[in-house]
Formats: sequence, structure tokens, C-alpha cells
Amino acid sequence: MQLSAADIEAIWLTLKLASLVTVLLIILCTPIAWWLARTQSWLKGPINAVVAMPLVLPPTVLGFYLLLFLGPEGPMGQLLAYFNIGSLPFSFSGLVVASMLYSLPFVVQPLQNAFIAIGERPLEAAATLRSSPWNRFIYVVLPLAKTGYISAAVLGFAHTVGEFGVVLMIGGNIPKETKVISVQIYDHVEALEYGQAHTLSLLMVIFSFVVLAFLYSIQRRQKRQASAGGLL
Amino acid sequence: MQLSAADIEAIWLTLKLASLVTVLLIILCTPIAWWLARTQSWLKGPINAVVAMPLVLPPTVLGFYLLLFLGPEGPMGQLLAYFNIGSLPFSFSGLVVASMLYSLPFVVQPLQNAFIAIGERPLEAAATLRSSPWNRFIYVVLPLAKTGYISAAVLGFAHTVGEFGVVLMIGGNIPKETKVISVQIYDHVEALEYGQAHTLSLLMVIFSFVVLAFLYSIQRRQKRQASAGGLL
Amino acid sequence: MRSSPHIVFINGHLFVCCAGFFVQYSKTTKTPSLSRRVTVTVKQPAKGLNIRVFQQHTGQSNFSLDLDLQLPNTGVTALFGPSGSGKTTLLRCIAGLEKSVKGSTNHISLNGELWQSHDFWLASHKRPVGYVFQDANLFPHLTAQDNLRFSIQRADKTQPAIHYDDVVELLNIASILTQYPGQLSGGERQRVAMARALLIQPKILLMDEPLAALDDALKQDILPYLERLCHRAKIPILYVSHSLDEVIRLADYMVVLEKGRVLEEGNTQRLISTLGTSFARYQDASMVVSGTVVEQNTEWGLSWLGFENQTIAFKQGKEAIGDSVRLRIQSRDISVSLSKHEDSSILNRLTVVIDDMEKDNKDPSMVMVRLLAGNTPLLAKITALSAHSLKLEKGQTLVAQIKSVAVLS
Amino acid sequence: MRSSPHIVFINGHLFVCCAGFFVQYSKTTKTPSLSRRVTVTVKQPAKGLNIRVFQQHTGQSNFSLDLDLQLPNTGVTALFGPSGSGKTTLLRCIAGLEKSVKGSTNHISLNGELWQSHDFWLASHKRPVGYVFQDANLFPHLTAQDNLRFSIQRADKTQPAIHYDDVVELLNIASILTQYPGQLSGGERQRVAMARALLIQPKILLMDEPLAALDDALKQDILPYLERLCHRAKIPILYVSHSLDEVIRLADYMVVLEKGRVLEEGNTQRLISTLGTSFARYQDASMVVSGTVVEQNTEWGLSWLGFENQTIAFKQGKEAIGDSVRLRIQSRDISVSLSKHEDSSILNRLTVVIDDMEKDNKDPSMVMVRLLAGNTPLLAKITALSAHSLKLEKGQTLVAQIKSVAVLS
Amino acid sequence: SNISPRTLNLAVASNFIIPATQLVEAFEKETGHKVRLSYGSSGKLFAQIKNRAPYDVFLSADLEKPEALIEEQLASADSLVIYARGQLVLWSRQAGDSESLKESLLKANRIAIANPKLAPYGKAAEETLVNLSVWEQVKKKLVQGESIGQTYQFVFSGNADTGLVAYSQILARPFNGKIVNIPDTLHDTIDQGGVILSNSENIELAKDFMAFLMRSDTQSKIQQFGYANTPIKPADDTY
Ligand SMILES: Nc1ncnc2c1ncn2[C@@H]1O[C@H](COP(=O)(O)OP(=O)(O)OP(=O)(O)O)[C@@H](O)[C@H]1O
Ligand SMILES: Nc1ncnc2c1ncn2[C@@H]1O[C@H](COP(=O)(O)OP(=O)(O)OP(=O)(O)O)[C@@H](O)[C@H]1O
Ligand code: MOO
Ligand SMILES: [Mg+2]
Ligand SMILES: [Mg+2]
Repeated sequence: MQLSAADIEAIWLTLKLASLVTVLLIILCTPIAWWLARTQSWLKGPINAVVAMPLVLPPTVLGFYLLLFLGPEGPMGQLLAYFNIGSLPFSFSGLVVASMLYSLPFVVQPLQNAFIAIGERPLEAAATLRSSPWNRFIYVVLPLAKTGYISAAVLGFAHTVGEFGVVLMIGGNIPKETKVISVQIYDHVEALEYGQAHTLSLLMVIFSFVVLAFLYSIQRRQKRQASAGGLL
Repeated sequence: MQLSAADIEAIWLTLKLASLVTVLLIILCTPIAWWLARTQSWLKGPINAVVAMPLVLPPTVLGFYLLLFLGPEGPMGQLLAYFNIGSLPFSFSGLVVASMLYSLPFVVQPLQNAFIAIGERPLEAAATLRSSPWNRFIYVVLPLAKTGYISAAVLGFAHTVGEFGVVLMIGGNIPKETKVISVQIYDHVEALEYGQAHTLSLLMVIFSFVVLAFLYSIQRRQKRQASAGGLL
Repeated sequence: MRSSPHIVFINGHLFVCCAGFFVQYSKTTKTPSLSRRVTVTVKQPAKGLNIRVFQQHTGQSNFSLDLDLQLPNTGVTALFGPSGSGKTTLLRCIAGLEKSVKGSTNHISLNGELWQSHDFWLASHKRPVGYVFQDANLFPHLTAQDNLRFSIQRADKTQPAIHYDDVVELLNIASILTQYPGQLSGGERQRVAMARALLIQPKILLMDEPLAALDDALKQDILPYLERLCHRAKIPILYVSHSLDEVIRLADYMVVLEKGRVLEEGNTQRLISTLGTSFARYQDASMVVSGTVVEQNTEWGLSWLGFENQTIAFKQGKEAIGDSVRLRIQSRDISVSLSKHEDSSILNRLTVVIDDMEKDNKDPSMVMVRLLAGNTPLLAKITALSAHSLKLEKGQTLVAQIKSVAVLS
Repeated sequence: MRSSPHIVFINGHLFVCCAGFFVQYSKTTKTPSLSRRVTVTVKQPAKGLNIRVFQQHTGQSNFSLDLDLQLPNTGVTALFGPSGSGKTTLLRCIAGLEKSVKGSTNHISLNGELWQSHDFWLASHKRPVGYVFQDANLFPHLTAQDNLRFSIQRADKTQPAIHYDDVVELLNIASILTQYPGQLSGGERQRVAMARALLIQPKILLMDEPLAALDDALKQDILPYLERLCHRAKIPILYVSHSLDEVIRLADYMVVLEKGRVLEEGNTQRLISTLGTSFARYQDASMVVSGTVVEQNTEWGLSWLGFENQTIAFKQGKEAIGDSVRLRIQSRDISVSLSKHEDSSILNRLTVVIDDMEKDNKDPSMVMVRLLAGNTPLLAKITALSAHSLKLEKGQTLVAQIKSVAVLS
Repeated sequence: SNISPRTLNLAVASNFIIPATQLVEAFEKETGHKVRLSYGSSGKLFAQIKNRAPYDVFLSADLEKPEALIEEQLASADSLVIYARGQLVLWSRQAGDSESLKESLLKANRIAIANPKLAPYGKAAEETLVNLSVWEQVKKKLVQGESIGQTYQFVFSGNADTGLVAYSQILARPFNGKIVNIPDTLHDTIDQGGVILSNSENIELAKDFMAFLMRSDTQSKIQQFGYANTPIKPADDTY
């Protein structure tokens, strides 16, 4: 099992991308999911649906529209240019943005469900114990939503690792910059370099398995407590 | 906005595929998620990780391995041939199997979390009311896990609709048989028929939006009750 | 203790209810009784509820439940004991909600029907219990009405002894039936839970402090109904309560738990009348007097109970002349005097003999005096100073003045 | 009603506690009292807890809470009322857990500090309350210990009147601190919840039936502690209870709710002693006698309270000669006779005058007799037959025999 | 013909989608048989064929893949044809009129090419850049599309100002900017090969189609779509 320098670069880039995207998504989706879990507004249904939208378009097609949207002639591209912010396509930042968009629903959903499951009661108890809304969130909501956060992280991470169509489109397959491992494996397969594809795939599967099994073992420990300490 | 016959065929096929896959996945994942939610076995972490595995490989690559696995020389292909069951690749059934595999984690996760959130108490109450395990599941678990089921259905459905890499690989892009709308849009884009691609994409987005907004409005109604009738 | 008439009577009463022998085995008090004493072995489950469990929770707690009980198959059996003594755990074991500890020789059977043994396990949903949980535990996704419907649909249709309308009316829940559990007050939830457990038409009712969240007035309404109901339906009730008052009022038989072990067990009356039992810590010891109604006066709203050539006046109820009635007399309501005082508002003045006297360890200012009115024992709690100044001693004949009286059944 | 000395005394006692005028407004009883009567307007929040709320739940329920209360800023105020009468809802409003109904002129303030008005809303976490929920409501992800720690870390450090060790010892929770709420029994959970609410060092304690799940013995331990604690810390307690006994024992002031409205409100003693109030439905009316300790006898474990030239013997406690003491005397414990009987075990025989007599509507066999020992009113519940045969009438002088007595403070 | 209509399954490389649909229409009209078109990248189609995809004819974007299939006896050797020869052009969105090819490339901010590993147009593009001796200068400015279709989209969306795309694409849509033809001399020919697959159940019909494809009227139609003149048969020395 020999890995080429390009393979190793791709692995490194993938880890960087997936970790960054997961962290950013968790941060970004927390308020969205919280709002969706608590609001009574009629906007809830539509916004929930919008969150799931990136899913229904084929990734490459989504990538195409992203290209149009972010490109120099697209509305977002012009906005960014107006503020003198570098263009996103064909850059690592572009990959991050695109991956975040595409993995958004997988992070919002578990968080939202976890927040719903917590209910009002523990928050009320905390409020009477001088815990401000922010403090409540940190010390009551977060620990109680741990399972949801782990699910969200797992789905977000795994999906970003495997994500490919959008990346291919928005990334432009630039080594060290946007050529992630999924693209690398794809190239191997398309180029009939099956041996290399097998090696890389295996590596990726093993690595991901270890990461996920670790994440889940945390969840399992947490679950034991939760079931024992379940809401009265 | 003119849709070609091929477009309409693709739309029809997509709906058939996505609905079927969603229904089958919900059925298949219910016991898996239930087991994962309740077991104390050490297998739980690993199996949870395995369920998420399909995510980490790029869809085309996953399709490629499925092709190898299900193909005439693959272990599964030979098994199927031995029992005289038609081969799966390049058939609608094959698409169904592949889509199910790929969308599995999106259905298992929300169900599993929903089952965990229910806890033991309502089940105990039902048990003392002569409700058999099966009956409990139907009349207590299912309604209490409604939010989870809706999430699962939304993610499963949307992901199958947009899913594309696996489908292209395992399905072979055969009109009426395996050429779903995502592939059709992709083809339009590849053929530089951007107008048609826009039309189809728009249609798909609107349609999915309506479906999802509807699903979520159910969830919202349900949520209102749940929060009001929250576990004591 | 002699096999005194009142015990005969109580057992007689029990015989009537059981339509069979009341098997009773008292580990702690070791009192022989008229009832046939059976040393129960595992292989030979007797009538009534047989329980032998050893139960430990997983996790930190070093609590274990370890007991061997044979409970009557009729009437109310109270489970009494301090918080954390294992009352809920015991009910859960009986309902099949706690898993057996491995290798334990647990055994649970009701009227000879085996529910659980070392190699057998009847699933919860096959045990004909009605369970009222300590925290109501209603289905949150169903309205109160649908919670009841859930129960009705699964009820044992062969013995529909409990009627929907009765239960709803009694528990006063008609107006809240459309609400979800989250929209109910604590007491309302508990009442719906009680209705739900009754409507499953159980063969035994397990109630975990069902009345703790209810006000006195509601308790007064519900308690007698529960008593009658279970009497009529011939279903035994296992009733967890913290209130000795409730226990005395309701329970024929009682089990006192502490730290997962049986501290005392036996007929409620006998247990409570035994001086020096664990009840010293509870204020209100009381005794039961059984007899027949010999006189009634509707103008004054009073009936008189005749027993052993004496009478006790009590508030008239539905009883008729000739009926058997049990009265509860609390020790704090009895005072003694050396002579009968006709000019006092205390109507009941019984001639009694001092059987025994004991100082209250916890409260040196009081003595508990055990009196015999004929063969019927009574307890009087008086100040040590009075006992001294009246020069009370064993065998002395006195007048027991009884201020108020509660009718039991 | 005359402004009789006992009222003066009780109010005097209250004055002492309040260190100010006790503002009291009684809608229903309309009894003038010595305390300065203030008709409170919104703009002018007075000392103590001022509450005016109109609250409706969204959804099916047609329940609404609509009341206007001025509660003392010291001592225990009981919220009493049947299940579903709005007690929990009221506590939640005070704690800021229920959202204001739109357009309502709600007003809540404590000691002049505004918490809520039509255009102001102090967030829950800024209201210095300690809240004991009816269902404990512990954090399920934290052990008992960490639940307490959560509270301690957020406690008001400027007035640390309540000490961890005291609370843990009193509530007897040391052995279960490492367990998660799901591993605790019902009573254990409730005790941890109580400890948690105390350790936040609140300025007012809201307790929703905190003792309902506890056994009598534990109640006996906890109640006096609570009383002392709140007295010492000068924090008022709003205490929801179903038990009139508990209320009488604990509460200086009480509010009776029914269907979301105030049915009666006022000083506990006065409310309960008023014949014909809503308490007819509750068995145990009682009265308080206040006085000073005039004699003690350690051999017999008794103390004597002197009041208006008479004495009452009671169980000796920690009081010393000269101390002010309040005794509670239940109506069921008083019998009357035309002469003093020295040969009875009843120690206390007071000379009294019949002030009033009233038939009990619910129980025609009984009459409630209001007696005056000097100016101190007492209630005796006796049979109508006795009242008739002793030819009792207003103004008659009698002997009141008091069997047992409870010390209040 | 009186024979009952049959269905021919065609696997076609994505870059040939536009001509294929029109040719097939003509073929169907002519013969009364049906043709089902499946598109995909050549690599994908190759993998599918290796796993017995039910195709009769494979029209690849290159010559290597059909040859590999023949080697593995998955396609008949004598059916191999070069049905089209691709033409590479430089599409520059803001180039001035006077600039040379080299100047345009050097001036560009971003140059889109197809992935040389996957697409023959990509390989040709790389050769061109090397032969123009600008490879080192432009390497950093390259973005690669998975297919020639994606390469086109990069330029179309304006994200790349310059791209080396297929002439057939330029003819398919109106475009902004300037087109410069890349002489064949700068790269190997982009020969697109087609074969009949061994497990075809419609060998006869497939042969008919191949004959139709290589007919001179069809070939001239293909040229109208932007492909260059092609030899009738590949040189025998290719393998
Ligand atoms: N799931 C559990 N895991 C560990 N320990 C437990 C668990 N459930 C209960 N316990 C412990 O077992 C003991 C008995 O609990 P149980 O609920 O039976 O008490 P109880 O008699 O019903 O008390 P209460 O009157 O307060 O409801 C307690 O000390 C409690 O801490
Ligand atoms: N969230 C809610 N939505 C609708 N109705 C509610 C809600 N919460 C309470 N109610 C109703 O309001 C009334 C008062 O409830 P509350 O909980 O204040 O009663 P309570 O006096 O505390 O009773 P309990 O002694 O039984 O606890 C009840 O009739 C109840 O059904
Ligand atoms: O159709 Mo291709 O093989 O992507 O040039
Ligand atoms: Mg319990
Ligand atoms: Mg309440």
C-alpha cells in the first residue's frame, strides 16, 4: 500500500476541510436549530424546508448553480467583489462554503430534534436558579443535547468527507487547495487506476470508522447516564 | 417552460424511486435504530459507525464498489445468480438497493435519537396496560417518535431525490429504468442545455419545497402537542 | 397474645372476603393466629400474592430489596416505610418492570398463578395488574380521554367490574378530559392515572401514593370509593402511602419496609396495637373495635355500636341496625378517668381494665396505656403526670372517655 | 369581631417579624383588623409581596387565574385549595415562568422591587426566588450533588444565610448525592429539589407541595427546620399544601384559592376560627393560644403556658420560663363539661364562656362551639346530642377539657 | 423492414450528447428501430461495461477504453471505429482581437481545462500548453473540470476567464468572448472510438448502427457539430 504525495496531500486537505466545516456548521446551525425548535412562527415550516433544499439537487448541479451565484457575474460574487473580498470559487474558502451549504440539513436536523426533546422543564428549573438564557444554554441545553450534537457532528463530518459533486464543481480540482480525497479517489476510478482507488478507499473507510466509533462511544456513555437520569 | 417526454419520464421515475426508497428505509431502519437506541452491547458503537460508513465514500466511488459487489463477478452478484435472481446493477431494483444503502444513515440517525428521547417511562405505563411489545411500539413509540420519523423521511426522501453519483454508476443512465431526474438534469448540464436544466431544477426545488413544507407542517402541529403534553 | 374474639372477628371478616383461608406468615411479630399458618416454599404457591424477591439496582446505589412476603388476596395491603425504603421498587418487581437479578431465586405468584420464578418470567403486559405510578406517567401524546381509552381498549372484558362513568364522576375529571397531560395540574394528572389503572379491570391494583397530590376533601371522596370498589370487585390493592392515617383507614394488612427489608408485617390492627413496634415514631396509633349496630337516632345523627356489653356512639352513616361495623379509635382521643362524668360532652365512657402501660421512649412526657374493654384492646395516650397522679396500674378498672370515633367500613 | 387581645397579640407578633406594618387586605372576610388597612393601587407597591395577575392558559382549558393579593414579607404564607385551583399557576407567575397575557395589567413586586407590570418584565433568572417544583424537576444529566452545585455556583453570595452542610444533613441526602435523579426514589428527588432551592439563597421561597412525597417522620423533622430557617433568614415562604394540618402548623397567613379566584385570605388563625368559612369541609379546625411559659417540670416533661390567668400544660421543648409560645389546639381535642373532674387523665381544664355555637352543615351530628377563655377564642367540636343534653347556650360558663396540644413555635 | 422493432442500447460519452441525440433520431426514422441513449463519462461507462452493463454499443471519448475492452474480450475487435475526432479551441472571455494564443494564455487569470487524466480533451489541452512552452507559467492558474462539460461551465459562469474547451460546445451555444482554434499539431489527435460490445443481444442492429454512424452523410453531419474529419478505420498499428 503505497500512497503518492498527491494522495497524502488530499488526505490532509480532506481532514482540514471536514473538521473545519463540521465545527463551523455546529456553530452556525445551533441558533438556526434552536429557533426552529422553539418558534411558533408560521415561517417555521418553510424555513425548515429551505434548510433541506440543498439536498434535492444533484451535487454537481448544485455546484453549477453555486458557480453561477458566487461567480463574478453572480449576485454574491459581485457583492463580495464590492467589498473587495476575494472570490470564492476555486479556493479552499469556496469549498468550505459549498460544503457547509450542502451538509447544513444533516447538522440542523439532529440539533433541532435534540432541542425539542429537552422541553421546557429543565430550562425553567435553571431560570429559577439564576441562570441567564445564555448560561442555561451552556450548562443545561448543551449537555442535554449531547446525543444530538454527536449525531450532527457525525453526519456533518462524514458527509463532508464523502461529498464530492459540489466540491468538484466549486473547487476546480486544484492540488493542495481543493483536491480533496474524494476527488482523488474519483479520479483514480475514472482513470481506471483501480488499485490506487482501492487503497485510498480502504484507508478512508478505516479512518472514518475509527473516528465515528470513537464519537459513538462518547454518545453511548452519555446515553447510559441519560436513560438512568431520564426526565422524571 | 417545456418539458420533454424524457424529462417527464425522469420525474416520474424519481418520484417512484424516492418514495419507494423512503418507505423501505423507514421500515428497515426502524428495527436497526430501535436496537441501537436500546442495546447496551459493545457492538453498538461499531455498528453505529458502520451505518454511517456509506457517507464517507464519494457517491460514484461507492457506486463503483457496489458495482463490483453486485456485479456478475462480485460475491453478491454470484449469490443472486446462484439463486436465479436477476442481477441488480442497471435495473430499477439495483437503484433502490443502492439508494437505500446511501441514504441509510439519514434515516437511522433521527429515528435512533427519537427512540432514545422517549425513554422507558411511557413504555412501562403501556406494559402495565396490557400492551404487548408490538402493540406498545405501534401505539406509544410510533406516535411519540413522530418528529423523528418526519425528519427521517425528509432526509431520506430529499437525499434520494438529489442522490446521483451512486445512481449514475449502478443504474447506468437507462431511460425509463434508471434515468432519474438528477441524472437528467446532469445530462442537460453536460449537454449545455442550460435552459432545460434550469427548468427542471426549478421544478424539482419547488416540488420538494412543497413536499417538505407539508411534512414539516405536520411536524409543527405534532410539536405543539408534544411541548404542551411533554413528559411530566 | 390470646386468640381474642376481636381477632377472630377480623379474621372472620377476612374469611368472608377471601372465600378461603387467609394465609399469613409474619416474620417479625411471630404471632400465631387463627388463620392457617403455612410456611410457604417456592414450589407451592399459596392463595394470595406470593412474593420473594432479591433486587439490586445497577449503578452506584448500594440499595437492595430482599424480602419474602405472602400477602392476602383481598382487601387493601399497605406498603409503609420511609422515603427510599424500596416501596416503589417492590411494586415495580410485582408488575414485572424490574428485571430479575441473575441467579436470584425470585418468585412471584398471584392466587397460584405463577408470574415469575427462577426459570420463568411472565411479561409485564401479561400480568393483570393496574399500576398507578408515583408520578402519574400519563402518555404525553394523548389527551386525558385518550389515555383512558388506551386502557379501556386493552381491558379484560371478561370481568368489567369497573365502569367508565363511575370512575370519571368519582375522580371528578369530566371537565379535563380533553386536555393533554402537560396541561393538567399535578392532582389532575394523578386522578387521570388512577382512572386509567382502574379501567384496565385489573386483578390486583398497585398504587404508588396515588393520593399524595390530592387535597383532603378529594381524598375523603376517593378513599371510600376505592375501598368499596376493591371490595366489590374482589381485587386486592397494594397501596403505598406515607400517611399512617391513610394506612389505618384503608389497609387490612400492612407491610413496613425499611432499607429494602421487611421491618414488620401483619394485620394492621395487630401491628399498630403492639406496643413498642416501630410505630412509636408515628403519633397516631389507633385501634379498631368491631361490633354490630344496636341503636340509631336520626335526630342526633348518631348510631351506637354494641360490643361486649358496651356501646360506642358514632356518627350515623348508611349502616342499619344489625350491621357489622368497624370503628377506629385513635390513642390520642382516649382519656381515662376514675369515675364516670355525666356532665361532660364526651359521650362515650367505657369501662375498661388496664392491660399494660409503656413509656414512650421518644416522648418521656407520655405513656401509652393498653386497655381492655372486655377482650377488645384499646390504646390511650396520656401524660405521664396524669398516669402518676391517678396512680394507674395494671389490672385497675377505669373509665375510658372517647372523644371521637371514625367509622371504618 | 372585636379587636380582641389575641388578635393584637398575633398582629404584634407579626409586627415584630415585619419590622413594619403588616399590610393586609381581605376581600372576602372584610374583617377590620388592627393592622393598617391599605387599598393598594398599582402605582403604589407596598412592602411584602404584591401580586395582581390575570393569567389564561393557551389551548382548550377554560381556566383563568385572576387575583389581587398583598402578602406579608415574612413568615409562611400558605396557598391552599383543591386540585386544579391554580396554586401552581400562581407560583409560576410569581417566578416569571408564565408569560403575561396580552393587555393585562399584571403587577408583581416584592418589597417595593418591581418584578412585573404592564410595561415591565423582570426575567425569571433575575427574580431572587427559590422554587421547589411539584415534580422536583431536577436536572437529569447531573447527579444530586451536581444539581446542588449548580445552585450554589449561582447563589446570591451577599446573603449566604443557608449552609450546605445543614441542608444536606437536615434533608438526609448525604448518602444519595452521587446518584442521578433517575436513580432516586420520589421522596429523595423531592428532598434534593428542596435543598437546591434553598441553596440559591433566595429572597422568597416558593414551594409547591414539597412534603407531599415524604413520610410523616421526615416531615416532622423538616417542617420545624424550614420554619426556623425562614424566620432566621427573614425570607418569606409561599407554600402550597393540600394538608390543612401542615398549613395550620406552618402558615401565619393563608390564601384559599378556588377555580383561580381567591376564596378567602387572611391570618391563618382568624380564617380558621371564623365559623362557617370554607373550612367546614375540612375536619380539623383549630385555634392558637399565645402566652408565656410560667412553669416547667422536667421530671414529667411538661411546661405550662400562662395566658389570661389560666395555664395549659404542654410537652416540654426547648423553651424556657418567660418565653413566648404559641400553642395550637384542635377543635376535636376539646370537650366541655359542666364541672371540673380531678380524677380524669385530662390535665388541662380551662374555665371558659360560650361565645357562639353553630351546627355543622355537612355533619348534623356535630356542633362547633366557640369558647372564650378570657379573650382567647377556642373551638370545640362536640356532638349535637351532648350540646342538647348539657343544655349548652351562649354565655354559659363551662370547663373546657383539652386532651392534647401542639406547640407551634 | 417488416422485422418487429427492436431497441438498441447506446452508451455515449458525455461530450457527444448533442450530436448523438440528433443522429439517433435519424437512425430511428430510417430503420424503425428504437435507440436508448445512456450518457456518462467514459470512465464510468467503462466500469459499467466491465460489470456487464446491458449496452450494445459504446461510443467513448477516447480510443484507449474501447481498446482495453477489446483486450478483455468485452468488445469485438473488428467493430472498432473512430467515429469522431475532437477539436480543441481556446475560449477567452475578454481577450483582445490581436492577441496570439500564447499571449491569451499568459494573460489569463484562470484557465479551465478538463482533467488530463480523465478526459481526452484534457490530455490534449495539457499537451498544447506544454508544446506552447507555457506550462510552467500557467500551471498555477489551471482549474480542472471532471469532464469537458464542467470545463465549459467554469468559463460559462465567468469563474475562469479562459478555457480550453471543445469546438462542438462552442457551436452548441451562443457565447461571449473570443475563440481561437488550436492547431492539431499542438497535441495528439482526439480520436473518439466506438465498439460493439460482446454481450450485445442485438449484434446485427448494432452493426447497422455502426454502418450508419460511419456513412459519409452521417460523418459530415458530425462535422457540422464541430468535429474534425476522421479516418474510416483506425490505423492497424494502434495495437
Ligand atoms: N434506577 C435506580 N438505580 C439505582 N438506585 C435506585 C434506582 N431506583 C431507585 N434506587 C434507589 O433504591 C432505593 C429505593 O427506591 P424506591 O423508589 O423503591 O423508594 P420508595 O420507597 O418508593 O421511596 P419514596 O417514598 O421516596 O418514593 C432508593 O434509595 C433509591 O435511591
Ligand atoms: N399548560 C396548560 N395549558 C392549559 N391548561 C392548563 C395548563 N396548565 C394548567 N392548566 C389548567 O389550569 C388549572 C390550574 O392548574 P394548576 O396546576 O395551577 O393547579 P393546582 O392548584 O396546582 O393543582 P394541583 O393541586 O392538582 O397541583 C387546571 O385546571 C389545569 O387543568
Ligand atoms: O465525456 Mo468525457 O469522457 O467526460 O470527455
Ligand atoms: Mg416511591
Ligand atoms: Mg399544582
